[in-house]
Amino acid sequence: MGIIQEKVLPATIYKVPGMADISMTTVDFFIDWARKSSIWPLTFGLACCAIEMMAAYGTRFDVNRLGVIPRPSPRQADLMIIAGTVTKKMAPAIEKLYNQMPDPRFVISMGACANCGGPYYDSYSVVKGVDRIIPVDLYIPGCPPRPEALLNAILALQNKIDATSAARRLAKAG
Amino acid sequence: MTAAFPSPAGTVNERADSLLSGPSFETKMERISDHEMLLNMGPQHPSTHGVLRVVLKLDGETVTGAVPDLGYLHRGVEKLAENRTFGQFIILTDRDDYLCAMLNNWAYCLSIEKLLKVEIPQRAEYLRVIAGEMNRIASHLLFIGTFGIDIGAFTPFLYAFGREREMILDLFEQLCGARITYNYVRIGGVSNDLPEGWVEKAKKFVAHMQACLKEYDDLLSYNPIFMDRTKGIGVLPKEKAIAYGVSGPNLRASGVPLDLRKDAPYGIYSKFQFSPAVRQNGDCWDRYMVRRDEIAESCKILEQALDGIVAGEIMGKVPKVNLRPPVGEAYAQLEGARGLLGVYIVSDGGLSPYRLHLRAPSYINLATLQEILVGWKVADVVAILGSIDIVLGEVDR
Amino acid sequence: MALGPWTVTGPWVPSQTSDALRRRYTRSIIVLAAILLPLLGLTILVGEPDTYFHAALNFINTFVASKGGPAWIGQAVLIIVPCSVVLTLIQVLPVFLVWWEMKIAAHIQVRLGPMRVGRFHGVLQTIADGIKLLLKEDLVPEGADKIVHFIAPLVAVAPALVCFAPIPLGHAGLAPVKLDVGLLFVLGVSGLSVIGLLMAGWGSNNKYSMLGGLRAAAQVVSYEIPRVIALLPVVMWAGSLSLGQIMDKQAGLWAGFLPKWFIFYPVVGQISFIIFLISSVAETNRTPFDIAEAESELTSGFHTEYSGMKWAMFFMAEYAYMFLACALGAVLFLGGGGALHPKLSFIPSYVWFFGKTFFLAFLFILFRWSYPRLRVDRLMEFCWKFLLPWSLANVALAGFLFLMMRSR
Amino acid sequence: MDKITLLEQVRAQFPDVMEVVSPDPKFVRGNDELQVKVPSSSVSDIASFLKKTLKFDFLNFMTAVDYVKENRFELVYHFMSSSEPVTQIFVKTDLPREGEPSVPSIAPLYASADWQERETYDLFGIRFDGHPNHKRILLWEGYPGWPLRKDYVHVQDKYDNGSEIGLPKIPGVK
Repeated sequence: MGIIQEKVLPATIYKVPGMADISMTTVDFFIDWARKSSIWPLTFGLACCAIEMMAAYGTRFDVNRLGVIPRPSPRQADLMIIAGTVTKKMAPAIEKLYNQMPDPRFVISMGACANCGGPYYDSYSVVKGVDRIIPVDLYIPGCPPRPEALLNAILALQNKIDATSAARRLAKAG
Repeated sequence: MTAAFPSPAGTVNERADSLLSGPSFETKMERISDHEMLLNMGPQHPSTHGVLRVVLKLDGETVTGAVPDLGYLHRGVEKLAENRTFGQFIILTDRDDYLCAMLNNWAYCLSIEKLLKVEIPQRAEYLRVIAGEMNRIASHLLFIGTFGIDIGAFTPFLYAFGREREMILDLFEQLCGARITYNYVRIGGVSNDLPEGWVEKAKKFVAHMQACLKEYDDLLSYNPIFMDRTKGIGVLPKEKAIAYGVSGPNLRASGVPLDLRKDAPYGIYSKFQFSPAVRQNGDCWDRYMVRRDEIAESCKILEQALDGIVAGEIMGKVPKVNLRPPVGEAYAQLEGARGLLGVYIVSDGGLSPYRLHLRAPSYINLATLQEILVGWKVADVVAILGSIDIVLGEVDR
Repeated sequence: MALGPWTVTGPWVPSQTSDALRRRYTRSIIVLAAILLPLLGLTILVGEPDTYFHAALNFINTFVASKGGPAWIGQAVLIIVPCSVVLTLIQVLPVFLVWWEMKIAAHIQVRLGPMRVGRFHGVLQTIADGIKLLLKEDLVPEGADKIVHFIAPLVAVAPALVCFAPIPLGHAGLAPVKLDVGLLFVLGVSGLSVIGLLMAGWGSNNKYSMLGGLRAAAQVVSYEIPRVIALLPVVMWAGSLSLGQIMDKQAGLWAGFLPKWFIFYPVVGQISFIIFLISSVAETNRTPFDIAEAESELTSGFHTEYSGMKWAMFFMAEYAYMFLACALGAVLFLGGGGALHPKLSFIPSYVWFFGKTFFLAFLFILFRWSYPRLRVDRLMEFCWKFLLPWSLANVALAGFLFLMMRSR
Repeated sequence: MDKITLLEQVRAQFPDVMEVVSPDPKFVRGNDELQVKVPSSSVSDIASFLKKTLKFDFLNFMTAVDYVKENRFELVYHFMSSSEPVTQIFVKTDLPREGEPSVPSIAPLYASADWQERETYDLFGIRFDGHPNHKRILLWEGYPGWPLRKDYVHVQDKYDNGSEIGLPKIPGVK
């Protein structure tokens, strides 16, 4: 069921077919705006996609324009980009890192290896997709995906964050 | 006297064993004494260049023992090779050492061509040299960037990695369509020819690169703090380097002038004049300077190759589909960005190799870590690990 | 010098052709001037803020007297208003400084820095970061020393706010509290925050934080000494510890054009300024001395285990201390508040003060993004074997010069 | 030092060493360096002889090949001399497949053999007697089986639940 989202400041009215209109107050709007415009990923690269992630932090495809600052410690990060092949030996470490991150956290699975095992689909020591271990918000196809794809993913994540308050209200109302 | 009062969680050694008994961890380290502590530079650490775990035994800030724990990126490439046709496996060599994929492709194709005894057209040899040397420059540029970050200087990373390397990736994109995993060198030749105007752009890049080297010198190489952090640190003596089988820039930094492009020239390297960069005292600064000089040498080779490129075919007479090399075995190696990159193939006449072994220079260079780290500070651990320049995809294969 | 990044393969995006660039640079200079010049004109029109404040104070006193109210209301207003102004200033300034550092770092590194948040060059970036950090889950690591973990950010931030009391934010009258031992007070209180770093290191039950905390304690304590000794010649020549009087001593000109700032004193001024600058960079844990939160070695040093607002308080303390060090440098060495030349004194004093302080802050930021990091023991060696002897020699030289100048 | 003189010197010291000649006439050997077959018990003696007298001080690589049909493992050692890398020598030995195949370790002689032998043990299950730290290096301790053996059957674990992990055969390959 499509949610028609009308952004009319200060309140955004969501028209859900078959339900009363849900209006989101300006506080929600600012909370979403703040979370959306400062996403801090964890510097956590596994394999070749990590090089493309570093290129995205570089001069040409600067993700810092969107307010993205890579943080070394999981405590201060709210986005984990799984860039590379997830092996069975690395899986417990990834779970631990995911649990160490404070709550509003998101996961982007970058590259074919993290999505579904990629070119190593039949290897004995590769986990076929990181969504078997941790919940994933966004998948980026490609092996390795171009830095523009990562930029596009971050924009898509921002749209998703934009709708989190509305979704929470819908869950309460629905 | 050390065990006068047991610490809360049992004696220190029990705690050490509990930490050390991680999944596949070996306890080569002698027993831990009371005033020492185990620091786990775990799989996720800003400066382990990927998923390498090193457990350090620290006495205050000085390292008294270091045991690397590998396998966090072990994808079993050698097993997969037995299930890929000869042409399909090229993409896995790209992802093996993802910083210089061209040289990996070339090493794999070199060893199959030894089996097939096929004759490579001259233009394909030139294209391979050009692509290989440019990829070597790109790999060394990333080394300069990440080594600067390990020592604490962020800006050289953005110049070397973000600006110069992007130019090389542009050129590669125009050449073979990909930025990191090129799949360009094929068995018997190369996949596609130079687009027009590419040679001029490459020449302009080589000139720009030589100007940039001067800029890195002012910013990083001769910066007193950088030299203070790297000169005389983590010395790898010549005999130990040879005993450990170290190869490439790490070996040449310890004074052994072993460079396959010069000593056992493969392809058409005998045509080019260049001198391998060799330094004598094998510390972090020398390993950095050897790689920096190698960029200058690669620029010289590129200039000569770009001038001397000949017209002609780019692919030898090799069947495109179900290529079945004769029964036999072959081992070919070339000078990778990190060392001697070798591929040993045993073929039983079938569509896919019977056995394939990759001689990964990073894996063998990393073994020296246990010895050079002892006695240095925690800050030096990062510098030494960075100066060995490993790629985890190649270490764990 | 290396050419621009697009020399080889042509411009990456249409806006990077050379004439498009030339147009863009001239347009941005015009926009910058269009923003700053009217602002400067406005400050000149408004003039000194404390004239309005005194007028309002007199009005309140007369009004209270006419109503027969108690006399202490005037005194209370005299204390509360300046302190509240300075407190809000200290909360707002790190917000600006963080954005400013991100932009300078980006432009040093041939990239753009925050652009999208807040439409125009990411001006609302730090505000967005602040709100997001407020809403993060507040994690306390298991097995951590809960109370110490909780109090550590407080102990780190509180001294940073208190230290701004005696600093004259323009001419001597603009100091919130006119302490005649102002310099001693600032140096003493700013030394307290190292306890916060140590508590953070110990309280988070994490070996990396412990290492970071110990390193921070060793570094800040040992760089305190050359910093204080470097300020001795200034106090000797100014004859007083109160920042206002030190600043007034620097009024006037030498040989018609050189302002009588301490930095221009023959040899002593330059040496003590340089030593003060280096040890202030070390005090604020910034590169090349940021071994406490060394990103590449200790993940992020003593604040590894802090998330959300507690981490933001450490971050704010760091930037408040950086601003404090720049303010001290401006007041003690560059005659904070004093004009470059008496003819230019129509520009109000607080514009001069903030101009000099932001110039020094720009230097701090420049250091951070162009220098690698020193190793721990080399850093200590540099302090004890190089800075300390030189600062002592500097004091001796200052004494000798002072006698020579006084006797003539 | 060309092949023949090298072979004489080796045979002078170890008479039961003979050059490897493949019975199959169509067998193509890519490299023309000397290849010698040695009995598995005398590997470390040959290695010390090569290192001390013949100045082969650089162990380039060592690995194993699993010939299932001939029911034997073949260990391949490749020695080089660092002064002139053109002179190389391949040393091969055969090991029975069943029981506990073991061979004396040359780690005390060549430090580069330390990790390469551990990797061969990890992936093939060949024991190296006298190795200073004989443990798995890439996979974890409790890993069932030796992956690179031809008859390796993959045991499904919690990360492979359901997905067909057996290595799919390429159509048309016998």
